[in-house]
Amino acid sequence: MTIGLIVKTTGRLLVPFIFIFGFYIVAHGHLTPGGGFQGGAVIATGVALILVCYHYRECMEKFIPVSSFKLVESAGLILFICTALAGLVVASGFLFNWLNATGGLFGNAVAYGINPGDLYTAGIIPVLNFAIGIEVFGALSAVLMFMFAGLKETTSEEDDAELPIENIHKGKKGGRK
Amino acid sequence: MIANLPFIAVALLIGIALATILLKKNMIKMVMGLAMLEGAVNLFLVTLGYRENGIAPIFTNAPEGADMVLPTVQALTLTNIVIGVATTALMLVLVMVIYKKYGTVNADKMRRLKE
Amino acid sequence: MKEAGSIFQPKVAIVLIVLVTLIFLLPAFGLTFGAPAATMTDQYYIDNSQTETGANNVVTAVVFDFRGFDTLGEATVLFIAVLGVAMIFRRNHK
Amino acid sequence: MIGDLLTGYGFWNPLVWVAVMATGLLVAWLIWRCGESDYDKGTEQTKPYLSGNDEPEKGAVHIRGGNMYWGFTHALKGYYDKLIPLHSGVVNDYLVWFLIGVIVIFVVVIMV
Amino acid sequence: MNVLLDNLPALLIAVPLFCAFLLPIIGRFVPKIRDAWIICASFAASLVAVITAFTVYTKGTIVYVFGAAAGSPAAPIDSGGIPFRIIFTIDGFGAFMLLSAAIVSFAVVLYLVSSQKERTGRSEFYALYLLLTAGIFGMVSTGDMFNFFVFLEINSLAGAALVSYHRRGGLAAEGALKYLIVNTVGGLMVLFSIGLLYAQYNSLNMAVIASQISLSTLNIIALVLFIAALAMKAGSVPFHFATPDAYSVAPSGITAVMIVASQAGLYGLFRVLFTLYGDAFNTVTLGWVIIVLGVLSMVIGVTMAIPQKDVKRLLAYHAVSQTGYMLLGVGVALAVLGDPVAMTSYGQTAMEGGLFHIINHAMYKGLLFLAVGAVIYRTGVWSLNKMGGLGHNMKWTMIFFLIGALAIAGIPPFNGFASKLMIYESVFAFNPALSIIAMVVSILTLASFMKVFHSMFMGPQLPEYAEVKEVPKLMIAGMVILTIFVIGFGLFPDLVVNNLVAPAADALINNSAYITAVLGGGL
Repeated sequence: MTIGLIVKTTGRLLVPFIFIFGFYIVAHGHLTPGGGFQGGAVIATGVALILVCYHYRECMEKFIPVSSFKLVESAGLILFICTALAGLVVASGFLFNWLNATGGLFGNAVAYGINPGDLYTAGIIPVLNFAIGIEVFGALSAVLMFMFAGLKETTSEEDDAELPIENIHKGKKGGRK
Repeated sequence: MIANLPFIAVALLIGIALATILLKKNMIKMVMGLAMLEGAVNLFLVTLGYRENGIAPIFTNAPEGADMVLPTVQALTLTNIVIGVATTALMLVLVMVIYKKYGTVNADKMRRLKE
Repeated sequence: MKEAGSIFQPKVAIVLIVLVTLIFLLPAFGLTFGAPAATMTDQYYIDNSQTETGANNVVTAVVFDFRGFDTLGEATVLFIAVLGVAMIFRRNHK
Repeated sequence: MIGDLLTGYGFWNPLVWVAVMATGLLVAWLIWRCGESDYDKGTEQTKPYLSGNDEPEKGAVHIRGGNMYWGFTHALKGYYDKLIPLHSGVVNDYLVWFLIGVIVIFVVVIMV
Repeated sequence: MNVLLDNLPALLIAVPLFCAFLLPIIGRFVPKIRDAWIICASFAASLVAVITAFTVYTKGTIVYVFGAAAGSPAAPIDSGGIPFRIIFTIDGFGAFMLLSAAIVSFAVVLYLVSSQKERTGRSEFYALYLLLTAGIFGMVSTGDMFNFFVFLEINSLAGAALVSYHRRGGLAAEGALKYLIVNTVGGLMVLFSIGLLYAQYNSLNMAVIASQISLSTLNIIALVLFIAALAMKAGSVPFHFATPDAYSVAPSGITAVMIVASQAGLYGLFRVLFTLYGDAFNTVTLGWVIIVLGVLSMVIGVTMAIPQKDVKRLLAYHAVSQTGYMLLGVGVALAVLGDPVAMTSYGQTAMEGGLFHIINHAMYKGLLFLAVGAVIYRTGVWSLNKMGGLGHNMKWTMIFFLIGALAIAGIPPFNGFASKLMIYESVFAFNPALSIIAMVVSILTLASFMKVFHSMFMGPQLPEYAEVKEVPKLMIAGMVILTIFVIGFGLFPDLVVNNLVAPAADALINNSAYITAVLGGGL
């Protein structure tokens, strides 16, 4: 089955906008509705659009190998846990909001009450938002690509036994009937 | 009683979801039933936090003097949605493997492990 | 081996589902929609999220600061799903 | 005393138990040593005497696991005929059992 | 150093998570150090858990607040004395479970590194293993209901994914899917109950809920859902059906850890019954519910085990049966919780017996699964009908299996006997019939293991297994660790009971201490 030119072109044009919108949702998580999960999911829909518009095998061979998404996901999680552990080192509290109201990165103080919002606030919350955004983007894309790949590929039967095949005695290959 | 309509909806959704899980033999439909059960629980959680005439708990450009709905349950729902996505993905992949090996997604035929 | 399938008749299952739905209907009599019984924790979050965390969005403050550890666990769940999918669809030969 | 585990009625001391068992084994060994030693390895004595028949093939005499408690399961046939079909292997049934459990426990806790 | 000691509960989760997050990267770029990395990571996680448990036993309950600066109280004054952050509360019972999980998980990792050497996809496998460990640690140490649910889901998902590692022609996926569906429904029911409790008390902290709980219909619904869902996680009859399916197809080492994972469900059940609902309820009824679940588990588990032909399925049914002992012992204590005279005369002992059986079961059932896995590793056969005469070539495995089998059957001087004796004698004072059932079940267990031992190891050497060798040294090492604990706990039960089990039992019985530790006597 081939996919039409209109679909391909539209998809190609839409994907950057989807990515930017997702990035906006991630970055403004502490001010407006949204956050890492939602933004990451939006970005992953861009990847899903690419997967639908182009053949998945083409995608994986040309653009984006699936294992790199796993690495992206790991990187997001490591950023999260390192930020949390840094709180342990800096202020001796795991997940302590050690950047808030310090004047440094994302460190502007906020007074109680209704305000128009300042992007440069909330301490580690934007950092964690980005970490989770990266993680969710990687995770959902990887799951989608693995499922696309799993649809077609057949796994061999060699792995049915509990040990490599050469160690099994002949004619005694295990398992129930 | 009629003011508690959301809670009744939750109960009915749980009933429909359980019926899907218990009566359908197609594994894909069972997974859909589980997703529905998850949706029912999410609805229950969100419903718990509603306050009369409340607004979303966000201070950016909020209207003056309005009550905010409870934020914790929304956070819990967010967490549960992501957990649900993960669970559903893993279950669907397992169903895919079973379909490849057994050639069926019927729960009645998926019983090589029994007794 | 005869394919007997489920040992329960569908009508048994339906009766059980109806009974369980009735149990789940009971909260509708005990709780009131729109007026939570107690709001102490949530009111604290609403009042203090801006001064303690600097976030205007209280839900984000709860998700990433007050209950940030849950978020770590939830990200871990997603990580588990990806690892599980990758492990199940792995190739046998190196 | 060291090692005493109080169990409600009395106590249990594994160290004493081990000591007693070791003494018992020692005594048994001493008694066994007093016997005559006219057993020679590798002679006719070591072969089992089966009414003059030849000793059967080694693989044939091993009782396989599935046959071991045939009598037990046969005696409880009525019980097992009911019990084993309950483990039907259908996922729907597992969840039906869960609902049954929920309803029964709910009724018990509400009623009593 | 002091920073690390102050933040032990955070490290308890952070160390395995961090190591697991790094594993895909290590597996991609430097696969050579993967085995060393997983052993070091598991050792570090176990070490942190043991140190935490030791701290709890020497200094009392640890209360750790996530996200707060060091030294800030769990329930700040400006919030009206309500803990609003996630709190880890590790008391005697939690420390006890941490100890058992730490020992088993480290012993099993040595075994797995050797037994899974030839397979692909090991980075994911080891990462999932670490996450399963983290899930168990989190479940037994958290003091927050929703956090408990999150770790329950981590536990279920990681367990299900690990079950499907050996494909076995789709059987593994079937077992994993059943396990996952059942546990997902259970987890959602737990979440619904948490929602019910939250709606009334507006708090997710266990201590706050425990201090305010009352007898109402909503609380009864929540309690019933908790009991059913957590008993399903623990694998008690009549919710046990998925347990043998999953255990029999999982890699053997993983099954040993999944025993501990199911015991974390048991932990949750006891925590809800004793600490959360405490004495607000008619505990006699609840106690009898737990006792009936326990007796059903014991009897049906062991009778289903006897006719099994698949050796791992047989062991899985024995796991169900042994879970019954724990439920019986603790259920008796729950039934007499409101009666101080009965509590001091036999309730305390029943409780200690049931809890002592938890750690004993983790040790000897882990050992049995590892030994059986070693046999399967060398022969590739699951069916007891095809085995025989393996004792000639696998002497060490035979010895370990024999020790485990004697321990599970309750033969002195191994550890199973000590805890079973405590359960028999104390339950006899409560109700003689229950005690007799427990003894009969123990005899049937012995009979069943006679069958397994005979058909696996005894008999003449079969020609098809003439070339079978002993398993690698690292696998033996994993079994040796568990054997040391089986024999050590058997020879010195008084030390274990007085120093490890009694604080756990006290922590469960005395729920006001738990509340005071978190809320500081206020409220």
